Amino acid sequence: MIRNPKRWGRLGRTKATMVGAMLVSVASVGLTTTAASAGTKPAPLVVGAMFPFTGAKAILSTWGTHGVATGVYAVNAAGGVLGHQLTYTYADDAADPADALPAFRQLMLHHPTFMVGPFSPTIESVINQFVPNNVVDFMVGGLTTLDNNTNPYVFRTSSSDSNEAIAMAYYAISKGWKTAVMLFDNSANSQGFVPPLMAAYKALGGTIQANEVINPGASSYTSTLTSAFQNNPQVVFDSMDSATAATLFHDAQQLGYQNRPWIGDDLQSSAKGPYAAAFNPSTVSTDLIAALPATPSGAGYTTFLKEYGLRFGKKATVWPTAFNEYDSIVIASLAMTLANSTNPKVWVKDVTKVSNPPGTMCSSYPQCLALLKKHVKINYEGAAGNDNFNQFHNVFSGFQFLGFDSSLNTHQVAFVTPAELASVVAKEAKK
Amino acid sequence: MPTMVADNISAGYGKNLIIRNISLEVDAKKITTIVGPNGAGKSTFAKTVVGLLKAQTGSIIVNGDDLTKVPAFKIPSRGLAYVPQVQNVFVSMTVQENLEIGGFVTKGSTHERMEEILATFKDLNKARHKRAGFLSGGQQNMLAIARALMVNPSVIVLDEPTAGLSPAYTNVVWEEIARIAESGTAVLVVEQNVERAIAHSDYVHVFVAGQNHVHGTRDEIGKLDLASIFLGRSEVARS
Amino acid sequence: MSAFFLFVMTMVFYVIVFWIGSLGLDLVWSRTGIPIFAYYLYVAIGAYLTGLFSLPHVPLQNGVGNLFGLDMPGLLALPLAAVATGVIAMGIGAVFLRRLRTDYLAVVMVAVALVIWDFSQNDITLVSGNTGLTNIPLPLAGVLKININQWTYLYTGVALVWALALWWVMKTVSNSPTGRVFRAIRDDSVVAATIGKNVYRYQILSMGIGGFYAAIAGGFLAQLATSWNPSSWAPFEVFNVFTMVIVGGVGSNLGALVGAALLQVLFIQGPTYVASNYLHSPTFETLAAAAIGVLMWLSLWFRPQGAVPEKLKPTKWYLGREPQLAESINPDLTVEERA
Amino acid sequence: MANELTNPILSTRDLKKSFLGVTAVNGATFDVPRNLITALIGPNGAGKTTVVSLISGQIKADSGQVSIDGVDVSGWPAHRISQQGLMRTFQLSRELGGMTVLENLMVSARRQSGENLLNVFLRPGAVKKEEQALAERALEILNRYGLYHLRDSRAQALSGGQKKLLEISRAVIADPKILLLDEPMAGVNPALIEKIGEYIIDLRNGGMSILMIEHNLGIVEKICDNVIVLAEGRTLATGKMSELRENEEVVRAYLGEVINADNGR
Amino acid sequence: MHLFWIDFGTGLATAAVVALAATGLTLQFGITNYINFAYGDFMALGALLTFALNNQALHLNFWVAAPIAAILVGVFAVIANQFLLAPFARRFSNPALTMIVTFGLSLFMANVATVIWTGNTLFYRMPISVDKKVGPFLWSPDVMVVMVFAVVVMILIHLLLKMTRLGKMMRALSDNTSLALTSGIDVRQITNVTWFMSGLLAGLGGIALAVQEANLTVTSAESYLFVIFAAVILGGIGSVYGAMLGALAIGLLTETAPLYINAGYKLDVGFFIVIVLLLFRPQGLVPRLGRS
Repeated sequence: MIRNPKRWGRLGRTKATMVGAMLVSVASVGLTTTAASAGTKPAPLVVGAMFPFTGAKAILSTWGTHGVATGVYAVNAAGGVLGHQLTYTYADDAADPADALPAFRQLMLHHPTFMVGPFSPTIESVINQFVPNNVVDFMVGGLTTLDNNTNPYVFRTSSSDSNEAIAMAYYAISKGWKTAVMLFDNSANSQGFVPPLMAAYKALGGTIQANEVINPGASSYTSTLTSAFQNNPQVVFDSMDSATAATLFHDAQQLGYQNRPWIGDDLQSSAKGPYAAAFNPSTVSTDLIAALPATPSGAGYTTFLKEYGLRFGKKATVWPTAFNEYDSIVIASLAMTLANSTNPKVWVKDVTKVSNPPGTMCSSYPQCLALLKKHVKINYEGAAGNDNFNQFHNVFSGFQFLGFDSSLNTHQVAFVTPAELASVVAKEAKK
Repeated sequence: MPTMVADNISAGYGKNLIIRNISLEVDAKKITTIVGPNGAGKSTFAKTVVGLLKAQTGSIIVNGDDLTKVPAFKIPSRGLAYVPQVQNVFVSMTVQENLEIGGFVTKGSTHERMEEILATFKDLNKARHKRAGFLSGGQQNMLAIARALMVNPSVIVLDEPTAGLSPAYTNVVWEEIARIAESGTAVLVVEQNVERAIAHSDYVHVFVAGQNHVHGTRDEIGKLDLASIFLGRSEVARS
Repeated sequence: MSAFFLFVMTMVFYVIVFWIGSLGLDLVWSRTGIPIFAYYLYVAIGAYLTGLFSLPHVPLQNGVGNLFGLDMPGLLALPLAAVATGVIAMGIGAVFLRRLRTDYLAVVMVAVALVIWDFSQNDITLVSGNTGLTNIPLPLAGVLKININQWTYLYTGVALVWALALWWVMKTVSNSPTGRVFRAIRDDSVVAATIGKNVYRYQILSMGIGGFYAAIAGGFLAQLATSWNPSSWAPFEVFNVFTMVIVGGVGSNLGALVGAALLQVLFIQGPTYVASNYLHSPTFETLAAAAIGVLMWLSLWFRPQGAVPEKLKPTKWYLGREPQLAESINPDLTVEERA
Repeated sequence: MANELTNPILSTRDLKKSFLGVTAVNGATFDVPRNLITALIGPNGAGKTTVVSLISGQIKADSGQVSIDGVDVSGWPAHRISQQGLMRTFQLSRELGGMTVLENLMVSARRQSGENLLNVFLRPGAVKKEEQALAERALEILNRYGLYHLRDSRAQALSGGQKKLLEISRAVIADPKILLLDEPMAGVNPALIEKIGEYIIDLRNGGMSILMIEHNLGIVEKICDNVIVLAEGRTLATGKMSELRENEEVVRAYLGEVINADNGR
Repeated sequence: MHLFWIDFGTGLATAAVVALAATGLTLQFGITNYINFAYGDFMALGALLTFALNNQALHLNFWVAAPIAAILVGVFAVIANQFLLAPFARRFSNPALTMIVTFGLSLFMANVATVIWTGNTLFYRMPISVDKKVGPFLWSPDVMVVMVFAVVVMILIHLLLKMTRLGKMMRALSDNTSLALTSGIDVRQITNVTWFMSGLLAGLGGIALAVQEANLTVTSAESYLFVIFAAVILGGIGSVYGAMLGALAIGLLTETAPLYINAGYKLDVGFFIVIVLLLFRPQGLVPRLGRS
């Protein structure tokens, strides 16, 4: 579900710098030092974080590192794991499969207990590394090819794009929008939406009038837009990187096509973000809508926000997916505690035991820890929602739909539950 | 005093000297011509004089002003103009623009001077808005000469101004050269066409194998058996 | 310790792969004089074909599939892909070398690479668009029942064997009369034609060999990462390989190794590691990438022959012994030299 | 002479070439006799170098024929013409600068089996032997032309005169039927001019046919058996230098008189 | 027809951007014999410096920041030529080597720019412009300003080249360097002026592109490098008026192409033109007198 903005430019070797990531990293040094200087405690456990710090997708590292830092902060604040403090180290995969492997091997030098990242689809180039190197991985990203993942060490803490696509279709139909056009850029992630969205929308009785593949980085999209909109669709489904969206939204606004709902994915959801800024200001409060996985609104999410605020300050931007990485760290810590072992071979089997029902619901690390100490079977409901892994180690969450107000802040306009998604899947099966 | 004095010039490309120890003088109102067989170093000498090639020895003095170390682009403003043998006009620009460029080295307006020159070169006047690349070869040569005259030079160096021209046009060009000399300019011509050169020149230098083989007034040179020099019987006695 | 060795092995693997890649570029650019700015395209074609050949055949369904799938053992897919790439490179050469002068050729080469890069992103039928190829099998791993770490050691060995073999081949080619013709074309293609060498044919041959080497490098990259997609490569990455060749030594087989090692270790992997682990700021990595440009300028200006210069072959090399003629110096020439 | 002319080693018929509307060669027709040294002379701009380039295939003629040893090679690419037995040198020496002097010669030799990669890998022994023999031959030639001591130098380091000799020896190793020399003596010192003249005569005596562009007509008279005069891109006269010197037309051409008034630039 | 005319209008807007940049590239190519692969980064530099002046440093009004930024790019181009490219071009006769040096410059500029401006999408501080229907076309006021500006710049360049001493010297230099030298033109100085103009126009082109795209990134102008080459080559390399015509043709072709082919390939239309033209008609459609 994470868009990987792919500019047309010299992706391979142009290194993008993330000021945000830099700050996090520098802060982490301080943290590590503090932990180490405590002295009497056992050696800290290393969390390996692998994100694209350079290249055109470098923004993702800002998201990821904020989540990791918050998770580590929260766990350490509650006393760590089995007496160990957590610490973390980074590696840069540059979102390039050819760079991912050396980055992974770099991480291994620090003997991480588990890993967070990389975002899909970079994970494809290291997915076979986790078992032999004895490292559990929690990754984020909607790539639909992972829907049937069988790798025992790999867990996905965000819902698949195929679910997100179904939710988008369900929401549109529930609003009575029966004709649609699809504008998805040519990146792997965006294109992952296309088949499930088409299938679901058709199953629910909708008609796709046009499916345009957007080539990122063009100076204008008027021709694509004019041909897509000839039959005056009721709704638009879209997903593209922010620079492309800025241009395409701008063009669509000029052509008068932003007087109907544009349902985008989570990328589009950030308040005051580039997407909202480029949308027609007079219709942005009615027509720009973004789907966001899970329900970052329950007790787990409140806890996350509190920890995030403690870690980065109350006013810090809460980056997308940060709660997923945070949840990953909490779940891993709980699994280790339950297994009473830091050996991944041992505790990997306990990941689903702490996150899935049945069990007593708990939504923060200290709370769950307290239950575990009492030998109570727990069911961690984290910042992302239920965090229940299915047999393929995928979570299957509901989706909230966000709208914007005129000052470009977000608010929830609808929520599609997992049950509703299941009903669509059932309908598709019938057809 | 001669307008231009070239003293003991040697030059060439890299270590290879093509001309050695050449000295010659050019006087105002006179046409001085350099002739010689192929490969004698005539064009090389002309290029050295105008600064396109660095002289390895010797000096070039125009009106008492030492130009030996002056960069090529400053030479025209010091009174020494040059017309190369080929590619001697800016083909993509009009006749008038070519002339304007010739006048750029002077500060003030060149308009009057241009009209003056166009009045003499009637052919060019008719074609003043035509691009130089579309002129005939002879007209191009004329234009090149006219451009060089824009600065009102003390010395003008012409490298084979009649090469490849029809006899009729050759005459026109020579008449023009004569008029330039009459107007007070010192003219140095590099020429293949020996007979015509001798007919039109005041003073002639014969270069052979990179050296100033023999020189003299028109009459003195006219008496020599130049054919033998040119066709290889170089043992012909110097006069 | 094993994590350390694995990391070192991975670096070694990359150095070996780019040595192979540099050898090919060295032949086409430094030894034949063709400004082959499309070289990274051949790396990519090699990677794609290696992946496609070793993945199973999937018939087209809704416009997606793998038409090239041969389910071939990776060890076999690699050379087969390289041969195919060599043929493609020769085809590209045959079209463009016929008509174009050096600078236009350079521009056209980049344009061709850009068109095909765009194609690789947009075309879903043949190369799966931006998703690219995933789960490219690890050659031998299945047969020997070894995990990916053991496989890394093993395959680094395989790559080294390949590299040594290709190094020997390149050495043999460049030392042969054919290599001499390549160099003659580089020095002056007009002269090469006047001494009876079919310049066009030799240039195409050089392109073909270069394409083969590029493709082997690409195939190894894809097999190592087990995946390949448009973000794995970009046409302009060719600049890194050019820098390896220029810094290492133009026209020198060992120079290619030096250049590949220098760039991979000191300018690409090293800065990434230092940036993530010590400086905690990717700025350093980015500046290292910028420094590659500066390195190339400095090298080209102060040491255009590179770290390991091209070796001249003395008479002894050809004869297998010192020549027996007495040293005779032409008196006329000494006159000449004095002049 | 007559006998030789009935069976010329090289002949051109009505060669024409113009560049951007400027006629450089305008119907050059001549025969180059066997086993003789023929000079191609003419005033500046007569099109001599262009004719040589047309014959050797560097430039494609607009029209006209060239035949070498009775084989029509019109329109052939340069390398095929060369393989037919024609070698040329250049007015401004074009050495293969990055290679050694020895290699400059070796690369020029004909019919090397090692120029086919299959042989390099399948018959390495034979190629190696061939290379040794070739190197011996090259050394012999270098010795003959006084370049032996420079055999292992980079060709670009040579002086102007040495490069001229290198060009000649590079052509000689290919054992051509006809050798085209474009101003082999231009820009070299007088002693070496003599020497080059001797070398050319030696080549003729060894059975080679030579066509050379030369400006120094003294030398032409001394060493050339036959002279072709080119002016305004066409053949003006042929004969012995001594005869031509008396030829009014040739004299006039040399002193710059234009023969064809209609051929304005 | 409605669709066609809207695309046609966009094509005109794209043509304006391409024309600015292509004119600068062709001016530079007229006096050197190599192609500057860093030209796209010169464009990006213009857009980024404008961003810096507009959003980061002085908070100047966009319309004030843009010309200052463009002039700075001009100065940068002169420095790049004087201290990097010209020395290499003098030393190595092979144009491909100089092109590799410009490749390096591109890599250097793009990465340093990334350090300074990050790889993120950036926006100018300027009011959002609302769409206007002009005849059959749809243009935003910003884009219309860019188009008018481009036309004005083209006219100014025309006047510069045709009417002024400097312009004529530049043309003379491009026509025949050695003759220019012996006609008394200070070749080095005019070369620098030409590089300045080239940089200035690159900067303006980059800014215009950012306005048309309504955003900018460090690498977004690189996409256009070969589209600009296409315009330059179409018009005949080194010919200024050819480049203007080429820009018009390329703008219209790339923007109307999606009516007939997959829109994903619209820029490839430009690349394809580069390939085909260089193969079959390297002198361009409007052949130019003088240096070929």
